Amino acid sequence: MSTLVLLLATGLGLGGLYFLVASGLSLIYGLMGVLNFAHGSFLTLGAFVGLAAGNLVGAGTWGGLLLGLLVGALTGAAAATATELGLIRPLYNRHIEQVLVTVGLSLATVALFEGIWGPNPRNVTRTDWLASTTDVLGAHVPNTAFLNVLAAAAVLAGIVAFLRYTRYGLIIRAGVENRAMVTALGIDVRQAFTLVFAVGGAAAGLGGVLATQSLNYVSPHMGASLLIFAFIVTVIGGMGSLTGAAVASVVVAVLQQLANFYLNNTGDLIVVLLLALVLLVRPSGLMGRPA
Amino acid sequence: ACAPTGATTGGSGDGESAAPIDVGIVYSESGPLAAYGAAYKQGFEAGIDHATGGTGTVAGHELNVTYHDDAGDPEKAVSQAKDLIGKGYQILGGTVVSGVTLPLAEQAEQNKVLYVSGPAAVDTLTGINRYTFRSGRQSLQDVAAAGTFVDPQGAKVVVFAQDNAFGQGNLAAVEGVLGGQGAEVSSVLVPEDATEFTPFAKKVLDAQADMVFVAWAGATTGAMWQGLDQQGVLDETTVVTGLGDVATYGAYGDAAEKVSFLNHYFPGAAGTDTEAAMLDAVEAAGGTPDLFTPDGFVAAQMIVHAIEEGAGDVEAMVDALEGYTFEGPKGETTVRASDHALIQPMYQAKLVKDGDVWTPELVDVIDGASVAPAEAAE
Amino acid sequence: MATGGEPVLEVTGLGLTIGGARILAGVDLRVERGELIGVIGPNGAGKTTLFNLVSGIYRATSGRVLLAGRDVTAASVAVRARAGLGRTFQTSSLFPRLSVAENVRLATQRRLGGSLSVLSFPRRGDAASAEAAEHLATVGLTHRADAAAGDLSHGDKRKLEIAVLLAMDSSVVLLDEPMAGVATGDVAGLVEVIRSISASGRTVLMVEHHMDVVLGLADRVAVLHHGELLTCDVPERVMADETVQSAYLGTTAGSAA
Amino acid sequence: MNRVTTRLGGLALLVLLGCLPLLAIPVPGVLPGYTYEPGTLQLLALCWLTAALALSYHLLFGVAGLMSFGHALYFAAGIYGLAIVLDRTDVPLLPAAALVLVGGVALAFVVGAISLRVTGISFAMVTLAFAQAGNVLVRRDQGDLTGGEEGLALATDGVPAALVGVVNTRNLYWLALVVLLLVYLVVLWIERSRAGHVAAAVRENEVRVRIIGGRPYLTKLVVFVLAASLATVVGMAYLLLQSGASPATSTADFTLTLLVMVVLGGVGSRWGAVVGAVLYTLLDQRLAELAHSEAVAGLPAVLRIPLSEPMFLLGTCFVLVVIFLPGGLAGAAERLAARRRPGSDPDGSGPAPGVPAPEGAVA
Amino acid sequence: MSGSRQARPAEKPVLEVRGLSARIAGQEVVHDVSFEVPASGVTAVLGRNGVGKTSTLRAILGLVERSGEVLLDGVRVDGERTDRIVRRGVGYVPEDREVFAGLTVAENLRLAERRAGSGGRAERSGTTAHGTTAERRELVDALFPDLVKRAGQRAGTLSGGQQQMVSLARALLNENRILLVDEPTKGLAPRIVTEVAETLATAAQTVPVLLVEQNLQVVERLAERVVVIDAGRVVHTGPARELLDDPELVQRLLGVSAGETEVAR
Ligand SMILES: Nc1ncnc2c1ncn2[C@@H]1O[C@H](COP(=O)(O)OP(=O)(O)OP(=O)(O)O)[C@@H](O)[C@H]1O
Ligand SMILES: Nc1ncnc2c1ncn2[C@@H]1O[C@H](COP(=O)(O)OP(=O)(O)OP(=O)(O)O)[C@@H](O)[C@H]1O
Ligand SMILES: CC(C)C[C@H](N)C(=O)O
Ligand SMILES: [Mg+2]
Ligand SMILES: [Mg+2]
Repeated sequence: MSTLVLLLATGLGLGGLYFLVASGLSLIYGLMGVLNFAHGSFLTLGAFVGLAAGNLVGAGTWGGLLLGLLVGALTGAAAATATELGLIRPLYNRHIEQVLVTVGLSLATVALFEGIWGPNPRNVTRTDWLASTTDVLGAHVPNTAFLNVLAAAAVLAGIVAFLRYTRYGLIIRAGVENRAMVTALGIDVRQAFTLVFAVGGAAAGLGGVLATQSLNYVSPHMGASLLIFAFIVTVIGGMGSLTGAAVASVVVAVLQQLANFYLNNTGDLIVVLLLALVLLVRPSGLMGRPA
Repeated sequence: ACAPTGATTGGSGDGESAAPIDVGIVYSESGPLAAYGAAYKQGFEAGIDHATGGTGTVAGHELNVTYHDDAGDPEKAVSQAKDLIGKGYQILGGTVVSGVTLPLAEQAEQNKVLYVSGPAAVDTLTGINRYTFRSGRQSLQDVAAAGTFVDPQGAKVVVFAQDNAFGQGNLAAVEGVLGGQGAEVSSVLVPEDATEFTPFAKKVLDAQADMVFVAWAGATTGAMWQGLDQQGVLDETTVVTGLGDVATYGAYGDAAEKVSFLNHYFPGAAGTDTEAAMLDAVEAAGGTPDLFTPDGFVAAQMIVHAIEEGAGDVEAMVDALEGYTFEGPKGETTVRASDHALIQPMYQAKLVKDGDVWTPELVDVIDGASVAPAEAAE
Repeated sequence: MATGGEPVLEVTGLGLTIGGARILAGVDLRVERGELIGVIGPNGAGKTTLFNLVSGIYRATSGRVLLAGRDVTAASVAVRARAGLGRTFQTSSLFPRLSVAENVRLATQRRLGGSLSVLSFPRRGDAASAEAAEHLATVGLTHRADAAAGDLSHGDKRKLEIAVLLAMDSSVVLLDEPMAGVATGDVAGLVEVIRSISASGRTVLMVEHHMDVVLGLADRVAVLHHGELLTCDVPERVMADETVQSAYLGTTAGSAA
Repeated sequence: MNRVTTRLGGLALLVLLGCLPLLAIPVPGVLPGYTYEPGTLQLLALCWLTAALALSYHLLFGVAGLMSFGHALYFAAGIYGLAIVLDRTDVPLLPAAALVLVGGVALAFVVGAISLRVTGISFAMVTLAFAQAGNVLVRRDQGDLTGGEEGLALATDGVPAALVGVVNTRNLYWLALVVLLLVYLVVLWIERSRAGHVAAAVRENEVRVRIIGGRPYLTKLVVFVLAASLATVVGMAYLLLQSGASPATSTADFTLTLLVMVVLGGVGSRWGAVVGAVLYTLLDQRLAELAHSEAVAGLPAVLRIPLSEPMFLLGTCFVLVVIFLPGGLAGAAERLAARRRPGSDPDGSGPAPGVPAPEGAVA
Repeated sequence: MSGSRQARPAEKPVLEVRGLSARIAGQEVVHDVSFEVPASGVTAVLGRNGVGKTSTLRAILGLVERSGEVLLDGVRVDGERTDRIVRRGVGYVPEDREVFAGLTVAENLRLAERRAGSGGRAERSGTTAHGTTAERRELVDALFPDLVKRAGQRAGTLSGGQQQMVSLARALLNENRILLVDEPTKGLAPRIVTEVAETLATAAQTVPVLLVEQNLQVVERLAERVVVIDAGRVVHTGPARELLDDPELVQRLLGVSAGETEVAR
């Protein structure tokens, strides 16, 4: 019983982590059609810079963590904005090339990070509370699981509100379909797209710092290794559907935990199977618009 | 121009009586294991210095050592090996990654050149072919060293490892070594890519083992130890693992004090004269001694010995190395003639907190013979 | 005029409901070989939907479609196409990066066989290409044969659609607003093309808002309104119908169209 | 006339490449040594095989517009398939290869039949997922078949002696060249065939293909299976060249590199794929040398760190090509050729005289 | 309304196009086009298919690569970005409708409403001859009741004609200095054609309209002036009547033979 509780709770926490990584990816992908392979790099950069800032206040303190989250988000946003302005915008309307540019960027940046911070993971000092567990029905649930779920919920609510209650949301959705026409309505659509990238990057940076708390390390490869699940979650959830991504994150993570534990470490295979299945039955994903 | 049929090594007309000898080191200068590569290289340079008495010449032959980066990629390593062999190199060394070392051993056999592998711990390398040697320890030695922490007879041993070749290899080794000594071995294997393994830590706890042997590598190490600690495994039982390089000391966090470490090497562990020489040389050259520094040093010692005995003749060099016993940095070291296993002492260690950093302390030296692997059939 | 009495296309009780919205309901239509039916109706009446159901782009939620007596209600688009059904789209749908000639060629080639074969090669000057050139000449696009289809102006794309249709040599042809966007000066020419398609014994259904064109060409006119077929009759009687007058033509009927 | 010269040129190039192992040509900075040396031949052979693989990807992506993220799966199937058959059975090389090819076709057929039910980015993701599953299986070393991350060595017993050992590198070189030629011809053949034309049409407008009675699904499946089979063949040659299998060849990253090569050369261009692949392989193998060169080591950290990371240079190169050379190298070559031939303006509708110079033109 | 057909005394033109050329995909498709649009009434751009009518409109808006001068209210705008030009008060009804298929009808319209402050000069001065935003909204609702009914439907699922309505409504919702309208009656049922023509006639009393149109009855009903384009060049400009009353000229410029405006009955 307590094992099952532990599996579910940690699965939920893992789902939160997946969503934190996927949210920005899904936002950019869903709205701009750019499958951003460099998302992992935004995340890694946010994590490194955020942690460094946090350490100035004090490693393992709440103040340090908060500052780290803020700086991480800002770093991610700045990196994403620069990417959009410098690399994506010049390739206006060439979607495949936009994807390719992000592929190139991710290759280059991971190598650069390795050059700067070395290839090896570095350990992270967490606050005492985050390093300990809470008893839930007899299971020692790591407190990072709670943090992830909370943060994921906050990010989800924040982004959805941004899209639903701001005029930018509308502009962006229209601009994805027909950029020239939005311009012809007198709207400077470029700013809106830059903003999307910035928000996506901020989510990545935030996710990066939070991920270091549960992974317990920061490394040049952490972004890339989380990215594949973010991709899967984005597609299963349905392109551009953040709630879909959220649901998919939880489903994927819990399923993965259960399969790993009870089905002889087949978590990854089961997730792949799930992806194939979902796409075959519902090509647009769980919550995507039917094509 | 038509190509000469035989391979030539360019520019050897400096009138010396003996031609220079080429030694090609293919190793991870970059890539994920660049840190291991660096330690290896520093050790190797110190070893050449030591073994040639600072002359860089062996029996009148000048040593021409070239270093090649494989970035941890077998494809690049094979290309480089072929290039070197094609250029007439008869001696290759290096590699820290098991996935690279095996194809290179294959090349050594196909082309009949001497190959002294680096730190890669994979057991299958032992006895793989006549031309391949190793300069480090192998997993079976780690496991045997772990066995010295408990009395294996009747003990319940759980292997906690990643579900990959490394983890499975360790499990097999434990089953072979400690199982052979009467231990009841079971395992908890975790998917390689998993980032969340708290439930597995609980599974380990529930197994109520006398000893838990942890074989883990990679970025998730820190989280794994936290998980074990959080679920209370470290407080309940003896947990043994291999102590890695300096960079990993921090990964254990506060769990460090609760773990018993077996160890291949840490600076200062051996206390021998050769070690002191090695440490001095490495530090003088601006390097930092680490886990795999002796592997490089020993490789140099072996290669120099091989050249001394059989320069220019691969078969003679192989013969010279088989059964060779010498004073390595870790103490007396022997190349077992039958399968080229490298018999050497191992250590028991613990980590102690020294201000903000963790430093290893020697608990015990384990005699090389007592942890020698079973002979592999060639 | 229809004479044969043998129905080439027969639609019974055809309907489509999407998410509770009734788009088309209970449409019955019998079209005989060689007939030219004009389909009219207000915007959103369901004309394009009817074409989509007949050609298989949508699956009907009720009713049946018979093509030359064969039930194709559940058949795929391609099967229907091979069974002799061709159509154009209201919004041009071509291969934008292939040349104008290649667009037509693909259709002739499919008909002449071997489209999935890796053993046969298209060649300039072979039967398929020659035929394609002929169709381009018919619609007056010869001078643009090598341009990419996506580079054509709007009106020229409409003409290319017709050329592709000719190439398919279908026995039943659905035209969705063939005249929309065609320059006034070219309308007469296209009318002749459509007339000749019809005269060659093919059956034509044509959605069109240019009443002059409809009245000049159609043997019968079908009127759709709110997803239902109001009537299908000779043009004179349809034009006299009051509902048609008020809902479709408007009070100033004829003058503005 | 033009066609004849291109063909003659191609033939001459082929002969030259075929003779390389007999010549001693140094290409400093590009090749590690003289062209007859095993190291150089190994590198060149690797280039040819990569080019062949890129060509098979070109068939998928450039011709049929299918952006797969899982093409590596069939390459790895060739490598591991042959390695396992040779390792576990006594079947000699050629029958073993035939067996593996059949297996590759079957695998491609099944995966293709499933993944082609979706299109666009979903297709990319499903293929990625399948390839990822393959990678997981390879790395897990199920049933001790694949050797996990340590890979699998080539069991040389079943392999003719002429293909084993460094002394025989030139034979492997020729083998690689033949494979490249073969793949090139097959791709050319398919592209020129009717099926190839229909595939191109499917890429442009699928609904339209259906309306004229074509079968997009079948067309795509045919191309998918053909491209995958070619990859399998290349994989088998690769096993012989490398005399070992490593799990890196089954990763999604590997497919991405293929994508990078094809784009580098120019999407839709056969020559582009070949040139892109060769260039990529050379850069990938040789940039490390530059990175460790003394010239770099002497630089200040801001320059030294990026310059000593080969992947950084490669990634940056790639980004620059995508942004500044639309159409890749092939596109650039075409533009250059067009500029050389002035007055080739097709219908003479160039700028009319008297038109003021474009000023402040915005798009 | 009947007076709208007469040419007015020369006022300052709202739009002046001088020596405009447009390039698409590296090819020049409009060459050195010049004309003016006066302060009110409809100016029709006529020509056969593919001659460059649409491209001219798009070049004015900066949606294609262009050179030459475009002056709006005497101010050169040819160096500006499209959205800037539009915010100066240019309404545009594109040829292919270009509704946002994934957005609802209501969202399509909401997006089109330029907010005060971001709008043209007139907008900033509050209520104008065109009434308030709310009044314009009412007018549009009255014109296209179908759109009110379908406010929540995704625009992509609308019928072709309904999409055309959305496209027109987007332009009419704003206060504009000029309307560029590309084949607005294409694909509309005859009744709606009449209504749209009336709407444009009303709008044209205060806002000049540059209209591309194939339907000569609509041209006859609305246009005061015509600009005829052939092969990317202006081949005729002048009062509409002058052209339409001269069958020979119509035949020569537009390829329509006498009596054929009534099309092959
Ligand atoms: N998913 C949907 N939900 C609600 N209504 C829909 C949906 N899809 C289509 N419709 C409606 O179905 C009706 C039929 O559209 P159709 O395209 O067949 O009209 P049409 O007669 O061709 O009109 P037009 O002459 O304007 O082209 C339209 O009113 C359209 O808005
Ligand atoms: N996207 C494009 N790429 C290349 N050429 C184009 C493109 N769009 C239009 N053209 C070319 O530009 C020329 C002018 O086209 P335009 O659309 O302006 O004509 P139009 O007068 O509006 O014709 P229509 O009455 O058919 O709408 C045509 O020759 C056309 O082929
Ligand atoms: C604006 C860009 C960043 C995104 C979009 N894919 C486009 O090119 O239209
Ligand atoms: Mg319609
Ligand atoms: Mg036009």
